[in-house]
Amino acid sequence: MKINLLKSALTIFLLGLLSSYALAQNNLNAQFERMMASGFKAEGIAGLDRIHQDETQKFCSNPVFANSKQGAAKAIQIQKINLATISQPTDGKYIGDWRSGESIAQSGRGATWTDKADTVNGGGCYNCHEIDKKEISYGTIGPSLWNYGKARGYSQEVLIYTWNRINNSKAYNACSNMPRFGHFKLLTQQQIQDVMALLLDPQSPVNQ
Amino acid sequence: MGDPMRIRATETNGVVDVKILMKHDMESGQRKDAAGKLIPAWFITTVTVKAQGKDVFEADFGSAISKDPFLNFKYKGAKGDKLQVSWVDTRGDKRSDEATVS
Amino acid sequence: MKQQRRDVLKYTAVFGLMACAGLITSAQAEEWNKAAFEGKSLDEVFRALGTGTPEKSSTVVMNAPDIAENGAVVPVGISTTLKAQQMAILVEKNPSTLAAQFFIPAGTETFMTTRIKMAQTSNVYALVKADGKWTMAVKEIKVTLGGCGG
Amino acid sequence: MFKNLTFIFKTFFVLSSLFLMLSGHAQSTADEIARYREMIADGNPSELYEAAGEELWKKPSGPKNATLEKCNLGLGPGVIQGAAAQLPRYFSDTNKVQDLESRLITCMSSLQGISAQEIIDAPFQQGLKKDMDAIVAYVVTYSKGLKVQVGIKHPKEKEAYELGKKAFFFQGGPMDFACATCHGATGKRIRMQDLPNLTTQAGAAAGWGSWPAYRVSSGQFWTMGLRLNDCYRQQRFPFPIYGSELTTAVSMYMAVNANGGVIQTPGLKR
Repeated sequence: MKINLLKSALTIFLLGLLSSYALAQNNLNAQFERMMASGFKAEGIAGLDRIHQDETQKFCSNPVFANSKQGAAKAIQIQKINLATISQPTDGKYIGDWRSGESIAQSGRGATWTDKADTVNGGGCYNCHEIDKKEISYGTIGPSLWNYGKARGYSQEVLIYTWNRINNSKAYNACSNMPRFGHFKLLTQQQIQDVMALLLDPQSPVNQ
Repeated sequence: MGDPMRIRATETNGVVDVKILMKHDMESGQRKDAAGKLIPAWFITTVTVKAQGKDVFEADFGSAISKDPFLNFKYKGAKGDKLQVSWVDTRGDKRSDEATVS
Repeated sequence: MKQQRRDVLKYTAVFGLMACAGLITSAQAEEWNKAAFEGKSLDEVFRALGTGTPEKSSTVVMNAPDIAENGAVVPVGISTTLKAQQMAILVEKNPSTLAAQFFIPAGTETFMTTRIKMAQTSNVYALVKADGKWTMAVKEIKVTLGGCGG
Repeated sequence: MFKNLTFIFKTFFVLSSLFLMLSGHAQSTADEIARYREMIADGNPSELYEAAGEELWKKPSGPKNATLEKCNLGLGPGVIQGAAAQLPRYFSDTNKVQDLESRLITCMSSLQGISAQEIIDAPFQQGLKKDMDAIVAYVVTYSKGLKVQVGIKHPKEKEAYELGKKAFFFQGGPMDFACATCHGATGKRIRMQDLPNLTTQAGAAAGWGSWPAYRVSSGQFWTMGLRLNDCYRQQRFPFPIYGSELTTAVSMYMAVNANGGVIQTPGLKR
């Protein structure tokens, strides 16, 4: 009897704690939304729509959940959504000009509020990746892409995988740090073909 | 007229180590503004340093000296020496500041 | 007094400003060498400075990094065991080759450091004039691209 | 047969020496960049801004023709020594958590009668923001060598920290970037620049503790306000409002993570 009483008291207490926690969380979320809404203004090409998150961005903004067991199931779903957005090259060509690919990889320009709507975007690849070893100024957020094709071969399978990965990296890793270059039209089809060439043309310096 | 300089001068074993920072844009004449127009050259051309009224150093600058120029040199001197650093730029602006060797 | 006045006049002619007596009073201050600073090649600057063709010498030491993280600020220093009266820094691939020159009176150490702008990776020359003869040290400084490039 | 063997040996020799050259090269690149940074560390042009800031602090100006000498940065009116080390913090007069810059806006408007909105709207490096740069340079110099000491005792301080943390991980824009994309892991870099992991004490101490700083690439003194602004620009976000609750909260998150770290401001950056 006594134990039962204690049990229910404890249950009520825990529920109370939980609900006040949930309340606090809700409150924090509401506060956060208010803060974000009042914290930014549109400037140049960078409109306020940029802080309206899609499902992928929402999911990846909560790394604690994303890395949980429940999160793992959701991540697979997110990857499926992203895979479905990818289209293969309309002209059937995967490989363009590696020289032009190198300059796209070098450029980190585009899409900021100091850029114009007609600024030609770069891929910014060297910001995060080692690519041609001749460029000593490279980042390490992403893996080295030196000898990319030489190491993996030049099969159709590798071509399609790489094409997909550049177009929408989130199709393979829900919270990959890599931008979705095709999905958000950051690079044109031609530009992606050229970057593909940098990685997968046997003549490219990357594969020497 | 220009903004004040920062002059640090310390003596050890009869040698005074002088470090000078000057506030100046040092426009090379090669840069373009947001509208794509060339920004005209505007830079310090001559820096002279006197210790106790006597010339101890002169630097002549071209357009390739960095913004907010820095100079470091050493001369044979003593604590308490009065330093006078003066610069003049391509527009005829000038600035003169003093410091005491510590 | 007369001498001083003449000098003031001379500088007025060059810069159109040195009215402030006391700023540059003695005859020791050198005229800013316009021809040298406008030189577009090593040869043009050598000619304007009257250096002849300077020989490389291990007695001239250039203190500079092999790689600059940013071309806007590249520290360059020159020191030498020679009794130098004059020093100069030249950047081969800059739009104007001569970056700076320095006049070293007796009693001043033959040592200096400044910071220069470099448009791209280039050979940098440290020239020293001692006993009327010019010698030099040469070093390639690499300029890298930093930041996000945006 | 022998010829073949010699060939193999030669190839092996060439390849291994090539490998040695390459790895040696990578090592010397890092060393040389370190040497470059060491060389420019001597003579930080921030000092030029400090001098100008001291003048602005002590000179009567604004519609009220007053100085900033009574400005309370949290340690009492006029106390600059160590003040920046304990910011952001809660201020009862404004009932807000404020960082150095938003607090200075309060001082400039209440003491000197300068319009807060005018400071907020001024373009970076110009007009009232230029004054702000100099004043910030002056104030942070008085915390150099001290330890970051930012509390979350007040509920509003705790809340600002939690909100800042959420903002730090918030992804958006056409590149899906969050602060955490570049500053959420240890040992990474963009191009040649090492990225501090701001989620750890060591990383936050290195990052938070070395801004504001003189930036040699632009030849400008950058306050934390401009540092955050340019981060958001590179994140391809819209423009964060100067002195807003948002930028204060992000600062609070970094500062609390940095607690105990030694302050090296004003810093000198690439």
